[in-house]
Amino acid sequence: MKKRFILCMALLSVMLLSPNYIFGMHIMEGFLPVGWAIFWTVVSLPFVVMGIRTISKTFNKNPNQKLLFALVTAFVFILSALKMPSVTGSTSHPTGTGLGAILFGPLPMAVSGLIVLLFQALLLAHGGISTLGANVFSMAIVGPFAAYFTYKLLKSTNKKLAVFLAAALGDLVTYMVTSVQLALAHPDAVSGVMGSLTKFLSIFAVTQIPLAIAEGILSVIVFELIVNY
Amino acid sequence: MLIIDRFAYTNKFCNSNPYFKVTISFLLILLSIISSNIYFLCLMIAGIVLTTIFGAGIPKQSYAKMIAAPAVYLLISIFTIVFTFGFSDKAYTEGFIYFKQFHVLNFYIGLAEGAVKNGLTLGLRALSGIAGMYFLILTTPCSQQIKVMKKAKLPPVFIELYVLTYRFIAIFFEEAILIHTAQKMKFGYDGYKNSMNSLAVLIKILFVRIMMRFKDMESILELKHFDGNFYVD
Amino acid sequence: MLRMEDVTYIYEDGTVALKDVNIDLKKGAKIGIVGSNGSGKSTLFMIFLGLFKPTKGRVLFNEKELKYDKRTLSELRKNTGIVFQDPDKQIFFSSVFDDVAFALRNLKFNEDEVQKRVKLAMEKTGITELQNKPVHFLSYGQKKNVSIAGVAAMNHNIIFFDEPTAGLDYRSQENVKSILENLSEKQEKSIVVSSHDMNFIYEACDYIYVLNKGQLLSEGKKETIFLNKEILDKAGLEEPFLVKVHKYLGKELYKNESELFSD
Amino acid sequence: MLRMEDVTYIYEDGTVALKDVNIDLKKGAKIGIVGSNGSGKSTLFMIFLGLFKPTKGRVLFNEKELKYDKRTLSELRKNTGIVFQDPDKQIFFSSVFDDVAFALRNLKFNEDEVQKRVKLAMEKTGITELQNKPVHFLSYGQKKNVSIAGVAAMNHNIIFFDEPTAGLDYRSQENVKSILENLSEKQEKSIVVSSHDMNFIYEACDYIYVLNKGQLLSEGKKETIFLNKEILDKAGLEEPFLVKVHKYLGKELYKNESELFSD
Repeated sequence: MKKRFILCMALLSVMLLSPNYIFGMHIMEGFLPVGWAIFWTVVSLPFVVMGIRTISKTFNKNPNQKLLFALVTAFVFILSALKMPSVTGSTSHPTGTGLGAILFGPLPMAVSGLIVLLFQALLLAHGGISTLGANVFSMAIVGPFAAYFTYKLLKSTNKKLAVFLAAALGDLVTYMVTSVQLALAHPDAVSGVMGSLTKFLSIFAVTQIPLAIAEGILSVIVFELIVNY
Repeated sequence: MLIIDRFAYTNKFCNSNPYFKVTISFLLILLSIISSNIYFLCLMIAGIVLTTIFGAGIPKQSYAKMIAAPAVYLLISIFTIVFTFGFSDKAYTEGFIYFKQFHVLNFYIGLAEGAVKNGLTLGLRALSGIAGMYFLILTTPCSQQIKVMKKAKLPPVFIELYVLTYRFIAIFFEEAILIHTAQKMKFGYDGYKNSMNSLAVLIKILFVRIMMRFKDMESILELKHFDGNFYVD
Repeated sequence: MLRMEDVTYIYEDGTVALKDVNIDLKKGAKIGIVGSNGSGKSTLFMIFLGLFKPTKGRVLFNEKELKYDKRTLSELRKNTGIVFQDPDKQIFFSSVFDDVAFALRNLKFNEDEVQKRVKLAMEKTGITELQNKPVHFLSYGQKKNVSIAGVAAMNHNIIFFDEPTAGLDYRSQENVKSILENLSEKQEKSIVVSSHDMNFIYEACDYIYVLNKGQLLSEGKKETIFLNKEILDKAGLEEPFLVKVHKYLGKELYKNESELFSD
Repeated sequence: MLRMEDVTYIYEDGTVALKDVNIDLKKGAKIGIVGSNGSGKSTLFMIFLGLFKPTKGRVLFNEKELKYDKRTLSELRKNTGIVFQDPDKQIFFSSVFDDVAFALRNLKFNEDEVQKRVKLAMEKTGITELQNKPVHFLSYGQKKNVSIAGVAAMNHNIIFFDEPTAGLDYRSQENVKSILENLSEKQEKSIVVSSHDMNFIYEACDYIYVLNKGQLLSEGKKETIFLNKEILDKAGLEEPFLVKVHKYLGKELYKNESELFSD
């Protein structure tokens, strides 16, 4: 019974598939001026440090959790490297930081997300090194938090809907943060930061809203599969 | 496993001093994001690309393919930044070298003075940064990255997780590809609905296998007298 | 029906996996591709299935050069199927029936046809009684049979088997052997088997291609190939039991063990 | 040194994996545990290693009943090691050296001793040249050797091998065979091998336990066991090649193939 419970929790979380590490959502290397690169690194750092403290405590109690943590991180990386069928014809990637969020809480996900983003940069050349801080903030901090709390809030009403919304919202929030980061760094020559934000939001809306919905649906299917397993 | 990983272990700079390679790459990336001189950036790009191809011996075609992917995204992003557009009934005209307003939804698009040069600088900066990053990832294998991380005094638990994750990525990446191929052979990715279902099944199988692996590995850790630390040399 | 001409395949990192390989699957009804690990057997299968595109050379499918567009590939895959080594990576559902039906349902066959075909495939592979058991309760050998059933249901003309006996115990091996025989003799399927188990290949195949380090070392009827110790040694392969008995103990060259022992 | 008395093991779901099994590992230097898939071989190993606690019966370690507290288990595991079938399961590091050194470092050996032991273990298993390659670039056979090196570095008195030849090609099999021989003859280790490859067991072991459906069907010197076709049939096992040659072709019963052919 207990085992089953843990499994279900884990599975639920897969479904919480939060932010979408699609190519387009990473801020690429060299795209942020040095000031903003430092700013976002400084903003993300406390979360990562707190995350490391939290997991260290868990690991002291049960060292085997290190293994599980690394396995889940590898799992999230692999999901991010898979191509998701997309309505618009472009390719995108599904992801699953929610799993870790449920197993370890959302804070450790900052660590897991940082490792995933590092490997994405180093093995797939997605994202960048100077932009790592900004990407960690949008994808490993804001996204998982959004997905985690959406799920927590809604799971008692309708599980499937909770999973769908957690995944889809996690996605959308991540892309909004990315848009803000880009707008702040590159204000429009005429209409300023707000103008730039509008541009990024509208460009991303065309590509991201269908993807967020697709990811929500995918999450629900995986959720169903695992619960029935 | 992954092609970049493969090159990192087989390139001609593979065994060179890792601290040197990482320092140089970081400096290159830093130089890229602080310079705004177009000629200097062009020179940097040429220098890094040539060193990577002829020095490290990365095949030209592979390198071109790897650069092409981010380049497409770069173009879209630059376009977004260079052009001013939106919906408004107010017409800006001052400071534009090109402006057009459509009657439909009051959509307007314009090109501001100086925007082209800004866009060009930004594009070159990004390209130069990307080339610097590629130099790093194509010449510095994971085993050397770890040495640098240790030297940089990153938290040991972070390094342990990094090492373990790398190993598990290698194991499960292969499995994911095999499952994907088997599904593809059975028409699992024909059409949108099939694709979504197959992908969900793939994720489920991977997850179940990872959990089974965790159970097995727990016992093996016990047999190997696991004391809570994964020692990295 | 399917053959490759002067095929070379080079991986992106420069590793040469195959070099100038010519293989014609029409030369035998049961073709064996033998070679040690890393000799290029898997790459060869990937090329025949249209999953890899040759760096040089070409694949001919029904005497036409294989194109890599969606339609041609789909046509190719309706005619060819593959059973991979590890059943756990190619069984996708917990219900045996659903799993065997997977490809048929993806191709939108109507449910009556699906039922009919799946039942037949389960009979042919001897798993009819297992259909209501969840897959994770089955033994490794039984899972293997399920994975074969999934391919048999498709009525492909050519079926590839990658190391079909690996990891199986004696009885399951014998079982797989008889399933293959059945598919080949009664259903008239072309069968292509890759393996480094020479005893199995000797009994199951009639025409042999020997691969070594990506190159075709030799090809020919099994009697010819397996009597040539030089070639087997070079490819790092063992002589089959029956060949040893023939060569070193002066017995006749038997086709299978029961013949030998009934003598 | 290690034996089990009347051991029964029942899984949580009620499956009886072992029933009243008696095994004494002192009966031979190279013990073979044979049986088809699902006969209980793996469970048996788990019990010997103290990972599973018998439902009934007991395990005796140095003539004392095994207790399942941390200290006793740690002591047991300093004396026993196991090489599992799938090397990927027991290799935690991408660096060959770090992986072979893992258990030693866990036991806080000083670094000089670690270096010495790891180097020796890598020599014994022939992987010294591979140490700078990441594990995922190695072939299956090479990974197998790495996993054996990890155990060899520990200098255990007893080493268990679970299906050591499964999935390996001929040359890698021969390689594993010679590593085992070396461990057993030169290092005087006790070796326990589970397998359903009878040719391998016949050449590699001297004393045999036959398992069938969780019960001990028979035990004895290998010559006795393998000449008894009734037992092998019941356990679903094949007769080894050399036994067949002896029984059906009237040759002497040779200990290994080279003896037969040099005659």
